[in-house]
Amino acid sequence: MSKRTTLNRREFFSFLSVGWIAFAAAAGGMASLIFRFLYPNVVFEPAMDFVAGRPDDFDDGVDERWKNVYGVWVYKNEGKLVALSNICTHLGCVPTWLPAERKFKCPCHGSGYYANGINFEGPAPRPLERYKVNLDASGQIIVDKTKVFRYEKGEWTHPDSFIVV
Amino acid sequence: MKREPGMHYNTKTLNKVFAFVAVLFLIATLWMFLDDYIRPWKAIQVKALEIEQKVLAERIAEENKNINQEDLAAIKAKIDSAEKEIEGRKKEIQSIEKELSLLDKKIYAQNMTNGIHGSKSGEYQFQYEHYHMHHDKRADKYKALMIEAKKRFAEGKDDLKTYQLEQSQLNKKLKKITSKKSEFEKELSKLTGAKDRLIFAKSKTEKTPIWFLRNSPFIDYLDPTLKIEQIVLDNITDDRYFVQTKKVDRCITCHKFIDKEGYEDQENPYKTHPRVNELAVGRNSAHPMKKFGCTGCHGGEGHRVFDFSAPAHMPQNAEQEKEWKKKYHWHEPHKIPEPMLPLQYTEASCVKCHSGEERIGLSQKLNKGRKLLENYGCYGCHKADGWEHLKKPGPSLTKINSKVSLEFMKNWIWSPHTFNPNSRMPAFFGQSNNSKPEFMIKNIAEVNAMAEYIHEKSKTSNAFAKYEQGNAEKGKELIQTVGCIACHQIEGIDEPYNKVNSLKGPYLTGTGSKVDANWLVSWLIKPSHYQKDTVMPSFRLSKSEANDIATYLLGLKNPKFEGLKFEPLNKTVRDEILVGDYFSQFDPEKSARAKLNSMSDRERTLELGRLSIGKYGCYSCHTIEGFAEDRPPIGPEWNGIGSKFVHQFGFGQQHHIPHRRDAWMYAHLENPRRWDIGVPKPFKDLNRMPNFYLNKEEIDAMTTALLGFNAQFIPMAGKKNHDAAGKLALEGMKVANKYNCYGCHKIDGMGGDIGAAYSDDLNAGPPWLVDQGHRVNPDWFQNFLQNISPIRPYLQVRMPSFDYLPGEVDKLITYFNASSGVSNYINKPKVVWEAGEKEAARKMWDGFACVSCHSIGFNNEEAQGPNLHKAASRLRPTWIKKWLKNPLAIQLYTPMPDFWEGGTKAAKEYDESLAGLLGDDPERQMNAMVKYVLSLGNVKTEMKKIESAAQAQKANTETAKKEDKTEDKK
Amino acid sequence: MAKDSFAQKVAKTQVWKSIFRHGPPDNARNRAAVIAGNVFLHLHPIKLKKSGVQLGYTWCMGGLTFFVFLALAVTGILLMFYYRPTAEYAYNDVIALREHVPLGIMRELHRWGAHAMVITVWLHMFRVFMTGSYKPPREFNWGVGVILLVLTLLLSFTGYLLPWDQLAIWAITVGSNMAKATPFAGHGGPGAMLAKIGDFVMVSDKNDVRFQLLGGRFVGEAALLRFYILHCVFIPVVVSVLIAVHFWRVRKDGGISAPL
Amino acid sequence: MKEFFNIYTDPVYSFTFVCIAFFFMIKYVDLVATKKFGIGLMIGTVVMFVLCFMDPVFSANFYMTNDNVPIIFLVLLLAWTTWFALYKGVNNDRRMAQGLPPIEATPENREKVWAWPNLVYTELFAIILGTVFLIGWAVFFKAPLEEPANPTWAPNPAKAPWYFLGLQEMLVYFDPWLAGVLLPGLIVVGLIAIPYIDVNPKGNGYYTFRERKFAIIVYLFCWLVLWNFLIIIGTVFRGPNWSFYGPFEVWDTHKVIAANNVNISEMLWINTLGVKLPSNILVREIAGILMTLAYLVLFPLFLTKKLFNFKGTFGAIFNGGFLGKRYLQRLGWARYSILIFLVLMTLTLPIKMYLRWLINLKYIVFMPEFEFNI
Repeated sequence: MSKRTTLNRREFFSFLSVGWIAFAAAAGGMASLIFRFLYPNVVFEPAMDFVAGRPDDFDDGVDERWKNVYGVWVYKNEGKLVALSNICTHLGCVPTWLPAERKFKCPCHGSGYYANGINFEGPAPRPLERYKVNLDASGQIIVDKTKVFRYEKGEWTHPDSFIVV
Repeated sequence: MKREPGMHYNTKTLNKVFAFVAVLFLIATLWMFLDDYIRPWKAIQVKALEIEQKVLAERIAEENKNINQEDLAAIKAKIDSAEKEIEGRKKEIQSIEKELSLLDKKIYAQNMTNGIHGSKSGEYQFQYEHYHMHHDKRADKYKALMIEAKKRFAEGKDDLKTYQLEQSQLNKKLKKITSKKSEFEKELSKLTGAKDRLIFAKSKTEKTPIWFLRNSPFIDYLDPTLKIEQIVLDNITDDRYFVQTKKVDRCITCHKFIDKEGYEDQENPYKTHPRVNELAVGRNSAHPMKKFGCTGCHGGEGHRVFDFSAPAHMPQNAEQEKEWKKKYHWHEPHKIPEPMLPLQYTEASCVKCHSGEERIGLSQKLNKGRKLLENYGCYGCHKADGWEHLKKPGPSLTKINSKVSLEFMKNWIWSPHTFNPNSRMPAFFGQSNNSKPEFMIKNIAEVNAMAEYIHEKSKTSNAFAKYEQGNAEKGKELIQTVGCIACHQIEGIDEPYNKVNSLKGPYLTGTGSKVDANWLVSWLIKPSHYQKDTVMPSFRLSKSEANDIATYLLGLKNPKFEGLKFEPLNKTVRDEILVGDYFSQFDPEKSARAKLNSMSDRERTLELGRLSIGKYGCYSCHTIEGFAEDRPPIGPEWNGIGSKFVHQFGFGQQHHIPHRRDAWMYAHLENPRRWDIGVPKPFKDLNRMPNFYLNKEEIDAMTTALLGFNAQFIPMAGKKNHDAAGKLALEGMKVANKYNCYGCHKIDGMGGDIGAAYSDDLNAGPPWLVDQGHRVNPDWFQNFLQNISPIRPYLQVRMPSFDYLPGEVDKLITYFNASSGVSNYINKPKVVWEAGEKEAARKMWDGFACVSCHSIGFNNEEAQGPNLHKAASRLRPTWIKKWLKNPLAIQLYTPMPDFWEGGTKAAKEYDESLAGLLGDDPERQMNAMVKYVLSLGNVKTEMKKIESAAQAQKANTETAKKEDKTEDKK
Repeated sequence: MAKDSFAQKVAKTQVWKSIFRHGPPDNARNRAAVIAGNVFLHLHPIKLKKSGVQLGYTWCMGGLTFFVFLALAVTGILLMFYYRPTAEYAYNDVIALREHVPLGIMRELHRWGAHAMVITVWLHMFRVFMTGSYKPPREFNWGVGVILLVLTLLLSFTGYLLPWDQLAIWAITVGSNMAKATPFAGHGGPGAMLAKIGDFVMVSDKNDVRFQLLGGRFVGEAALLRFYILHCVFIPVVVSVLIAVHFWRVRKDGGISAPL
Repeated sequence: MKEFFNIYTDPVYSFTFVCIAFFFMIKYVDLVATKKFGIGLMIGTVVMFVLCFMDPVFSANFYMTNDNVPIIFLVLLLAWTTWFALYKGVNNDRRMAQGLPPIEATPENREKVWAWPNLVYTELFAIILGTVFLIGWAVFFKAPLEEPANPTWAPNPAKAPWYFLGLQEMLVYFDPWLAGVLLPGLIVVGLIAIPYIDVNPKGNGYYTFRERKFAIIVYLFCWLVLWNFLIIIGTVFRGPNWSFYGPFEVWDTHKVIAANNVNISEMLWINTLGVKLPSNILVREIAGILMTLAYLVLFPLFLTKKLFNFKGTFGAIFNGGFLGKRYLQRLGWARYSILIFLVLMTLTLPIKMYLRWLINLKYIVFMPEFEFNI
């Protein structure tokens, strides 16, 4: 008699546990559906990466060809090529490149940056940001604006922040 | 078992059922996730990855071959040795690094202090300025503070500079030690860089465990590699009727390599777009993908990626349809307003944006189709926007009596193709819907009546010239060489002149059985005498030349056709048609009969003729007396036919024809009367669209052109927008098309049909017009077009004299100028010689032996180049320089030598004797030459002077050469 | 026998009885019936301690909060008739409310009501704390109340974006940038850098909590729609459910608190 | 006078001042809880607003974001409710000192009354008055509407809605993961935890001060000083670049405030030891990490050992209060550690503020490599 009870109990336990585990998993799945549903597969946002051409297309110094379209200066010097953001770190105006003085000057509040993006005058609190750059199979530069490298965080030595040319 | 009190079910059973339904629930949930996860495009992307891997592997292998292994080993050895050297100086490096680390700290600390002083000075300055402005006493305090802070900031900055200088010196030292190594490394990367990048790219195509993780269900939102790619277009919209929404094209989700070179040989959808860098998709092509997307041209639902049928792919033919059904389970798109254009008709879309352009540079098939529509005169019956300027396609029939006989006319109308298999006059009779005997009888009556009517109304034109028997051989020769073949194909013409696929004028055969001899001679000499608005030009033929040609043409006979006698008019049938089909339409039978009875026999015939011409729409193509010029043409308009709803097309009983726009058009052009097949219709309601007997290629091209009459909305920003000059140029292009300038001249890469006859020696054919606006002086050009005087008299082919309508010449010139981007105004070129230029130019003129080709006006021997005496008035100086700099870049076939090799080399490279001229500066030399050429035609006396001087010079050089030779001998 | 007054006559009609089932609440029985027999009033007890009706004790802040919530629901639903949550139209529709929509003052009522609700709910909590009313047996209901307070702030915050003006977009930008810093779940937060294997970045601006909140990497059109749904449907539904729980628990925990 | 306020409303001073005022309010709570004080407080607050609004600069700054209107009501209501609650509490305390029950517990107040019409009508009046108030508010003040949303240009200052400005103000002192995520989360958790931590059975259902001194002091400090005062700072005293601006100071975008803050690691390695920052992150930040651990783990352990002995009001808190062993015994380990954790986390805010003001401290632990800055 007692034997039967234990058997029964085990049986009872297993069916109930299977039921609840399956139910919990399915309910969890339904809940995770809501979670997954909130991440769209396709996003309508402006493209954050672009092809900038070959490293040989650029001369040493600051190149402005992508400034108006993508907001990026390409700066090549001492065998390194970087993509500088054209947004002033002070209040987000767009500085101007003055080739004669070899500096960026922000027209809003007079922040000044060297060609490499480091601030040296005016109210700007930190250097210009750099974007991720790398080369694709055909040797073209891909600039990825989703990844930002900041000098004050010591990120300018990161291998993705420049291309060796 | 015993039931527990208060319980209806057994708890154990409940648990079992619960376990069962819970598991069912779980399975359903998983099923739902999987259903969402599995998408056809993912499989395609995976396959694309494999293909990419294969292609990259091939390219790596190729690259491997290119890398010289010996070089590689050498550089590697060099790097090793450089490394050893560095190893040897380890102590030195360590000491420098120690110093550097100390400096780092100093710089860091100094930066901190500077920051404090800098920001303080900023704050004090603001306070000082603030209080100073408000005349507050505290200003002085802050001024002192500010000065102090600034001073300390400046000092600190100075210190920092010292440290930085030290640092950079140390870094330089360090770099010097490692410089050799880095140099070699650079060399290495130059050698292997391309390969390394390929290997890197290939590594991205590996399906690693992380790759699977990234693309696994549920977490594929994190950072998937398999994903829907899309292009959102700003300037091209989808028509949602209430609103225009931005077009979104996701085609590149599957067509992965559409913009990548190197995948041309793959099969779809892994293929590169044809002409990727020229036509479309490529970043530097005319229509980059990111700006124009895909469905703007191809049509279809670019935003759908559910399966193969979702974007409304359309097969090119029944075969492909079958294949697709098997391979992709393709089905006809339902409820989709604009399915994809079958690939062969894609060019139809060009018109959406390039409206108003008669010829679109990159659309070969479309251009061909439109030319066919024009040449077959389709526009005569079918109105279309942008085609209104064209004259009626058929010849005027107002003076037809002086050209052909009444009998000929009847036979011709009945069946033009019996006389001329290439006739562009279509066949109205003997077609699939009117070949029944009872219809034939009526048709014969109608043809008789129409011919009688036209004959009756025709005025006689006096042929001003009398035909005299000439030399047929000479005539044929003239036909072949003078330029007729640019517009006409003519029976009996020899190779290679019969190769020209000219379509402008009619195919000439059996002329002798058709036209009046005197008419023909007069026509050849002056076409506008017979028909004012004809585009047939005058070739300035002499009387004997005209007679020669006429003799040849009259020799082309069609005896069989000549022997035909057309069945006479059956008067009862005539009356029956008049009463049954016409008079009784609005009147009761009785009054219709009365009306008929009130008419004389001749009147009845003419009335039926008039009514039949109206019925068949002859007036749409031919000018006929009694039919107003502005009488609307007979066919339906073309505008919007390319986007007309499919259900608005009548497919009759032709069930085997797919219900698609293009299929209807194709079938319609193949046999316009087919829609009547199997549909019982009375005589008067029969479909009247005539049969042109087109071949498949023609139909294909014409369908493309017809689909181009699309009423889809494209925002202005997305269209090709022409500026004012561009719009004028388009007008000019219409004129150039009207007079078939493209038949002879290849204008900026378009046309030049006649070239087929000159493939051996293009220089003997009509010149290509490249950058013509820049080339010639508009004033000269205007004069030239109206009063042709040959520039290249050595050519046999003639620039004909057209009877331009007022304003057309201006339009033409504007067309050329606008497409070259030059102004209509030019400064009169003035020649101002610089020191030594004139002499140098003279020397080059001789050294290059210009006269040997440009002999006209000099020694007049075998000329091969244009008359340079006309250059000053004809050409623009800048163009002359451009031409001298690199003639081959302008005209591929020119025999003109490239003296300065694109302006890179001095004249001495061409001929050593020209060394030292103008400092061997090619630029200056070319300038001098331009001036020389300009001075040639300025004043006749000047020219003579130069000539005599040249002769003297020649004599001198000859003697000098002789002396040289004698000296050599010595 | 006195003649029935008009009101009494009305109260005796079948229609009245069918609706109210009791006479005018001028006696004990009907006073009980009016509360117990009305779906809207029955969340009240039939009788309660005197302190419960004393404004000096309750400040009526909870009641006011509920009232403002209802007012916001009504004005909000009405505003939805004129407002389209798209970048194209949102701002213009708000201008329309200001300029030409009849009684566009609805927007002012809605906006100021939202602020008022924040204040009343804060003060409600303050009063509950000061009277120690969170103490047993009301611990759970206090927790529900705290969550309701947070949801009130979220309701107000999500609604802040909808006018689609500079105030809106930048307040939400500042606010949603906080989500960016969530440890291990926001790409600017601690630990985010650790969540990557090679190229596979598991916490980045395109998959973190901020992205989920905004439906994009920036406060853009997707964020506007999401906030609209959160503001108009999602949070209000949750709040309504929790309010029901809250009220129900007030009754079950012994009515409005009073000395034990 | 305005100059005085412009200088001394700087949180550096005003926060200290408010803390002192709070201390005196508690110390002299009997004085505060008089009708005279209440009337004076309300009149004072109203007069303060009137005077402030008479200043054009204050009005202009205040209306820069005219969503600030509710702040006026909030401040008035805060003054009123705080005084009123204390007034009623102290009254009850006096009664209980005399052996009487609190007012709410008197038999006449314990009487049960009909909900209809007593409660229902009260509610109806509240609803009607609330509606009238809202209509009046809506008629007098237009709801704010600024320029159309422009993602490329941010207004300066870009402020969150006023009820979140306390959190935004915390961002000055903490990184977003603390100020924006952890601390707000702890606020919610802490609030929910209150009934479970507060085991004091007294003061349930009536106003009192003395019976729940500790709970009320902690709550009032958080509510008044750390939450609402920070909101007021964020609303009124913060201008462009989130710099401090006095209430009567023109918002000059170009105002420069010297801000040169130093990390503990820099203080230790550069300033004190005079060496380069170690490249190992843990070594570099060792001081900060140890300090944090000490604060959160060692400090509470020491507290339970009764290391401190204060007198007066604070003595009441510290010696007999939660810091003592007695409390630990009363609450048990679980409750005690949650309580002490919450209190310590709450205190991080004033601590970090004073560290910033006194020694220009930027971060205690600075690990930008992991975005982990404390």
